[in-house]
Amino acid sequence: MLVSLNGALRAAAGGQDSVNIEASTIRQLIERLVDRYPAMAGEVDKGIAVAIDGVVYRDDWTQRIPENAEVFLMPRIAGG
Amino acid sequence: MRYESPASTKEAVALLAQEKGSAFVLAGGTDLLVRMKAELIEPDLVVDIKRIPAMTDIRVTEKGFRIGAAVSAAQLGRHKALCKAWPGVVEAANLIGSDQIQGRCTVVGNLCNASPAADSVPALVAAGAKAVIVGRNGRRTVPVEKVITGPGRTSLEKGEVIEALTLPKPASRTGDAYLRFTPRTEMDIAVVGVGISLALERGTVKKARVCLGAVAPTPILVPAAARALIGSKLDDVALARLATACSAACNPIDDKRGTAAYRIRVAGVLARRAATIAFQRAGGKA
Amino acid sequence: MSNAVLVSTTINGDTVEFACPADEVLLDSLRDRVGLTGVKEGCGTGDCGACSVTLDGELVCSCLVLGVEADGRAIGTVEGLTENGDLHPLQQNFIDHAALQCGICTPGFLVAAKALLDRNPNPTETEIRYALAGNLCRCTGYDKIVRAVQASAKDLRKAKKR
Amino acid sequence: MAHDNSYTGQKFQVIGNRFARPDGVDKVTGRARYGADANAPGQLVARVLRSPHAHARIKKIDTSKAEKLSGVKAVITSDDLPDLTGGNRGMTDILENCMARGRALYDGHAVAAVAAIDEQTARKALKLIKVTYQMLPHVTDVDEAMQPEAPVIHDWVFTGGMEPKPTKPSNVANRTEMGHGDVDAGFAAADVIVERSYKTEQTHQGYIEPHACLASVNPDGSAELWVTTQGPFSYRNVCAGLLGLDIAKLKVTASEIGGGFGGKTHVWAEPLALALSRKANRPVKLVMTREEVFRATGPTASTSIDVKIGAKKNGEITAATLDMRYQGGAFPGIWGMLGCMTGFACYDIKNQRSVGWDVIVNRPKVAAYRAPSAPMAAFAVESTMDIVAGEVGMDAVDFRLKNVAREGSQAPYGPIFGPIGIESALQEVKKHPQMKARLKKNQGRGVACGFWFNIGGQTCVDLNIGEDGTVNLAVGTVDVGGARSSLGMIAAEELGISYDDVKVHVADTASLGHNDTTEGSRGTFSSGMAAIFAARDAIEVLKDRAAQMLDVPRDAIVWEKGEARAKGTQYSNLPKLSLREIAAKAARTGGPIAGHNEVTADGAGVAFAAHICDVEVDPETGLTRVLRYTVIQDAGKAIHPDYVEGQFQGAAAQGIGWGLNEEYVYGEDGRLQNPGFLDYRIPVCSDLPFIDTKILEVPNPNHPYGIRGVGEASIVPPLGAIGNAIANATGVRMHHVPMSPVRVLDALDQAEASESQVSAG
Repeated sequence: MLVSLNGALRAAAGGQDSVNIEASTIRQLIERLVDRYPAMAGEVDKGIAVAIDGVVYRDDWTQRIPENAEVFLMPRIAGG
Repeated sequence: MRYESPASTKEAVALLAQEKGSAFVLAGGTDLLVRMKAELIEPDLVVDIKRIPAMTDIRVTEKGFRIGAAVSAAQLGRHKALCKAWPGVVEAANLIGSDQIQGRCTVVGNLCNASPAADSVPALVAAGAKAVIVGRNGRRTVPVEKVITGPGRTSLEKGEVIEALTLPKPASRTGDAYLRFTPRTEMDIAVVGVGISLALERGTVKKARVCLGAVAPTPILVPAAARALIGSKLDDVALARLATACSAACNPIDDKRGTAAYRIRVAGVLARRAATIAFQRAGGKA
Repeated sequence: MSNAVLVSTTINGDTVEFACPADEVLLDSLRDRVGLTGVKEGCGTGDCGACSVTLDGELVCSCLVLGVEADGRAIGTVEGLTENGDLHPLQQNFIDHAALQCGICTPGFLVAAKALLDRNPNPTETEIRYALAGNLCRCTGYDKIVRAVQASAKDLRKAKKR
Repeated sequence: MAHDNSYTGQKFQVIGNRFARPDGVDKVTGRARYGADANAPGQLVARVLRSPHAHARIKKIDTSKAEKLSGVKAVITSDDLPDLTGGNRGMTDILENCMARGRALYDGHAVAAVAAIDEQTARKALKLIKVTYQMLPHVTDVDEAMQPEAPVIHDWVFTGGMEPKPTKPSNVANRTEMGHGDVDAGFAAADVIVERSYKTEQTHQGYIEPHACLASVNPDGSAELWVTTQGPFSYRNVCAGLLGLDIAKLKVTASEIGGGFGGKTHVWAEPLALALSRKANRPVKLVMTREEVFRATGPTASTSIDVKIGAKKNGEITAATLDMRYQGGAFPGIWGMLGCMTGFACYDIKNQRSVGWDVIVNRPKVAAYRAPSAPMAAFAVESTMDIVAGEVGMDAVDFRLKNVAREGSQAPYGPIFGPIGIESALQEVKKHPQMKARLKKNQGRGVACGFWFNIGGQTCVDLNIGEDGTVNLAVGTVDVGGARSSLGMIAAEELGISYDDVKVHVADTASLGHNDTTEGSRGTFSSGMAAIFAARDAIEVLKDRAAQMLDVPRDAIVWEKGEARAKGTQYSNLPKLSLREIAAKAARTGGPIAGHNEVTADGAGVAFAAHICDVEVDPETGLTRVLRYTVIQDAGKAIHPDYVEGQFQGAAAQGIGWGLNEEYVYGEDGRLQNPGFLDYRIPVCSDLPFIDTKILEVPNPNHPYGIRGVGEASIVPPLGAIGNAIANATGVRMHHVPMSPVRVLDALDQAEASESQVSAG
C-alpha cells in the first residue's frame, strides 16, 4: 500500500513524499511507520491525521484501512 | 480618593484650591475615568460639577449662548436654537463617542482634556467661542484657542475651573461646519478634524475662521486658510488655496492612527468639504 | 474598603442603598454590591457598550460613571426591562430573530435599543445603526440585531395605537 | 467510519425549522452567568503583573513589600509553578506563556500575580512588586525575525522540517511543504505567470467577554474552576497537568461564554488563578482587563506571503506556488502549516507547492482564530486569481469556475475531495442579484472564495428521560453560538418528540466523559452525531420497556414518530405507547431510561464559501465602505437556519474588520500601541450593511444528517473579496491588509505617480 506523506512528515521520512507500507488499521500503519522512521515518533506526538479515501481521521486509530485505499498522512489540525 | 459634589462654582473653586494632593474636575467623566482606570492618574480629590446649577444648563442670552460646563453633548443636540445657530459646533460635539458617551461627555471636558484630536474644539474655535474661567481671584473670559497650550495641558491655573462657554449670536448669513476623518463611521478618534465658520455678504465670504484638529500638538487656528476664502464665492480656486493653506499649516506626527503625510493631505481635503457645507449653511450659492 | 461612601439610589424603580469606595465605577457597584450581573464589562473604557444603563433616563456606560454619582438618581438596567414578568418586545424579538449568539453584548444592546425607541419610535435602518454604534457585537455582524430592533419598533408602534 | 446515510435527504420534522434557543430568556434578561458572574464565599481578587518590555531578562523579582501589604493573601511568581511537564514541549510552552520563567518574551507577558481581599488592594500590591529587568534585543516583524542578524529568541529552536537539520538555532520553528505534481513543468506550460507578494497584519478574535475564572483549590488536592472557555475538558487536563492535580479531582465548569472564535481554546491565566488559590487556600476570582486581553491572549498570526500562479490563455491554471511566513508569537506554532493546507484548496491545480514557515517573534502566543491561517493565504491567492483572470482576459468568476475544485480533485494536503460545494457556490454567485446591482463612480465589486477543513473529535453525550417524558441532553461541547438549539432539535427529531420537550445543557467535566474543545466548527457536527446515537440508544431502551408494558416479544416493537408500536396483525388491538407513557412507567419497568454515546466523530465535511462584496472608495481619503455583501456557503445540512446564517454573517463581519481596519500596531520599542477597542477597530453597527446569506446544502456523506461545520469558512473570503472590490473600484491592487485609508491612499498615490512617470517617459 502506498501511503502519501505531507508536511513535516516528509522530512521525518527522509524527504520522501510517499512510502510503501502494509497495514490494515491506522494503529498498525503508524506503528510500522515509526519502526521504520524513528523521527516520525516526534511528529506522531505532535499529532497526525490520516485520510483514507478522502475522509480525514484525527483520532480514531481503530479505523480499518481497506485494500487499495488511498491513504494520506498529514499533520493534525486545529481550528477556531 | 475623596469625592465632592458642591452646589456652587465658588465652592468647587475652594475645594480645588485647597486640595494639597492631586485634584480633578469631574464633568462627564468620559476621559477622567478612563485615565483613572489605566492608572495614569490617581486623584486625591474629584470634584463633580454636575450638581452646580450654573454649570448644568444652556442659556440663550442677548449676546448669544452660554453653555454650562457640565452640559452633556446629548443636551446640546436637543437644544433646537443652538442647533440652528451653530450646527457645526453641535455636530462636532455629537461626533464624540457613542450615544452612551454623548449622554455624559461635555464640550468643556473635551476642551480641558486638551487632546490635539478633540472633536469639539476646532468647531468651537471656528465659531469664536470663549471660556468663562472662575478662580479664587474672580472670573476671566478667554478665547477657547487660548485654553489648550499643549497635549494634555491647559492655561488653567490651580483652583481654576471653566464654568461655561459662550458662543456669540451668529451674524446673519453665517454658517459653520465640522468634519473629521476616522476609519470607522463612529467610535473613533479624529485622524484629522476641520472646523470652519464663515459669514457672507452678497454671496461673497466676508469673514472666515478655520481651525484644524489632530494635525499639531494643539488645535490650530489657520488665518492663512481664512484669507484664502475671504473675498471669494467659494470657487474652485479659493477651495484649492484653502486646501493648500490648511495642509501647509499642519505640523503632525506619525502615530497609530495615521501618518503625518496622510494628515497633511487629508486636512486639505476635509477643509474643502467643510467649507462647502458651511458656505451652503450661510446661504451661499456656488 | 477604605473611604467608603454610602449611596442611596433608585434601581429599576426600587430604592437601593450600597456603600462603595469613592473611586469605584457604577458598573462594579451594580455587579459586585447590588448583584446586578446582567450589566457586563467588555472594556471598562466606554468603547463597547456592554455595561450600558440609563442614568436619570440618559443612556450611559456604567463603566464611565462613579458609583457615588448615582446618589439620588435613578438607574435602569437590563434586569428592569421586563414588565410584570413579561418580556419587553425587544427581548422577545431578540430571541425570535436570533439576534444574539454568545449573548454577552445583549443586555447593553437591549438597554441602548430601548433608549433609541423611547425617543424615536420609527427609526430608519441608518438611525438604528448609528444609535447602536456604541455597542460592539463580535458574533452577529449586527444583521439580525438591526432586524430585531426594526421588528420591535413596529410592535411597539402597533401596541401604542391600540 | 461507516454511517447509516439513509437520513441524508430524508424529510425532517424538526430539523430545518427556526426554534427559540433554550438559553434565550436567560440571555435577554441578564440572568445568564458568564465567566465573571460567579462568586464564592471568601473569594479573593487576583491581578497579574505584566512585562512592559518586549524582551527582557528578569534578574530579580522582589515581592516582599507586596506580601506585607494588609489584605494581600498570596503572591506568586514562576517559582510557584514548578515545571511538572516532564519535558513535553507543548506543555512547557503553555506553562512559560502563563508566567515568564526568567525571561519576559513579549509586552504583556505575565511576571507575577497577587490575590488580595479586594481589587484596590490587589492593584496596590502589584505596584509594590519590584522587578529588575535586563533589556534584550527584540523583534516583532515576521520578515525581520527571519533575517540572519535578528536576535534569536529561543536557543533551543532549530528549524524543523529541514533536511539536513540546521546546526544553528533561529527564529524559524518549522518549515512545512505540501503539494503535488511538477510545478516547474506547470509553469513552463503557462502562457501567463503572475507573481505577487502580500502582507497581513495581526488581528485579535475580539470576543466581547474578557477571560475570567473563579478558581478554588482545597488542601486535599480537590479543586474547582468556573471559567469562560471553549474547552472545559482541555482546560481541566492542561491545568491539572501544570499544577500537579489529579484530573478527576479538578472539576471545570464552563460558564456561558461571551465569544471565543478560537481565543478561548487555550489556557492563559487560569493556572495562575489556581496557583493563587492553592497558595492562599481561598477561592480566587481572576478577570482580565481588555488591555490584558489584547496584550497577552490569542491574536492570530501576521504574515508575509509570496504567490505565483501560471495559466494558459484558455484560463487553465498550470501551476501555482505559495511561500508563506506566519509569526506565531513567542512560541512555535502550526500556522504556516495550516496556510499550506488551505491556500489552494478551492481550486483543482495539478501542479502546486506550498511552503509555510512558522516564525517566532516577541509578541503574544498566537491562538487559533476562526479558520486559523486560511484568511491570509486566501487573501494572497484570491487577489492573485483576479490578476491572472485579467491577464488571460476572463471574467474573474468564470476563471475561478474553470479551475474550481470538485469531487475528485486533490486537496493541497493530499486527499481527494468527496462531494463539495464550491462549484455550486460560484454558480450561485453568478446568479445572485448583487452581481447585477449598478455600480456608481468610485464603486467596485469583488468576489472571493474560501475553504476550511472543519474537525470532529472526541465527543460524549448523555440523554436522560424524565418521568414526564421530557428529555435532558447533556453535552460536553460548549455552546458559543446557539448550538444548544440545534442539538435539542436533533434529539427531538430522532426521538420523534416536540422540540419543547428537550432541554439541552452543557455539562461540567465531572458529569460527562471527555469532550474535545469546541473548535474547528465541530460543536454541532460532533455533538449532533453523538446526540443522534444517544437518542437511538435511548430508543432501544424505550422499545424494551414498551415490550414489557404490552407484553409482546421485544422484536415486535417498532419506534415511529415518538411512539412504540407492536407490529403484526396479531397485535393490532394493542395501543401505541408514547414516549411520555413509557417514561411514566419507567420505575417499574427497569428504572431510569437514558441513552448514551461516546464517539470519535471523524469524517468532518470540508466547508467552502464564496462571497460577493461591493465597496465605495473615497479617492481623496482612501476610505473604503462596504455597500453590499453576500455570503454563499455550503452547510451540508442546516439544522437551525437562523444560527447558520448567524455564523455566516458573523464570520463575514470579522473578515471585513480584518480586511479594512483591524491590526495590532507595535512601536519601535516592541510595545503594543493599541490594546483597546478604541484603537483596535472592530466594525461597529454603522460600518456594515445587511449581510445577505445563501445556505447551500451539499450533504456530508460522513454524517447521518449530512452536517458540515459552518462556523469558520466565511471568515476566509472577505479579505480577498474586499481587495478585489477595491481594485475594481480604483484600478489599484492592494497588497497589504488591513486596507486602511492610509494604505489605500498611499497605493492610489503610487499608482498615479507611476502612471505619470509612464506618460512622461
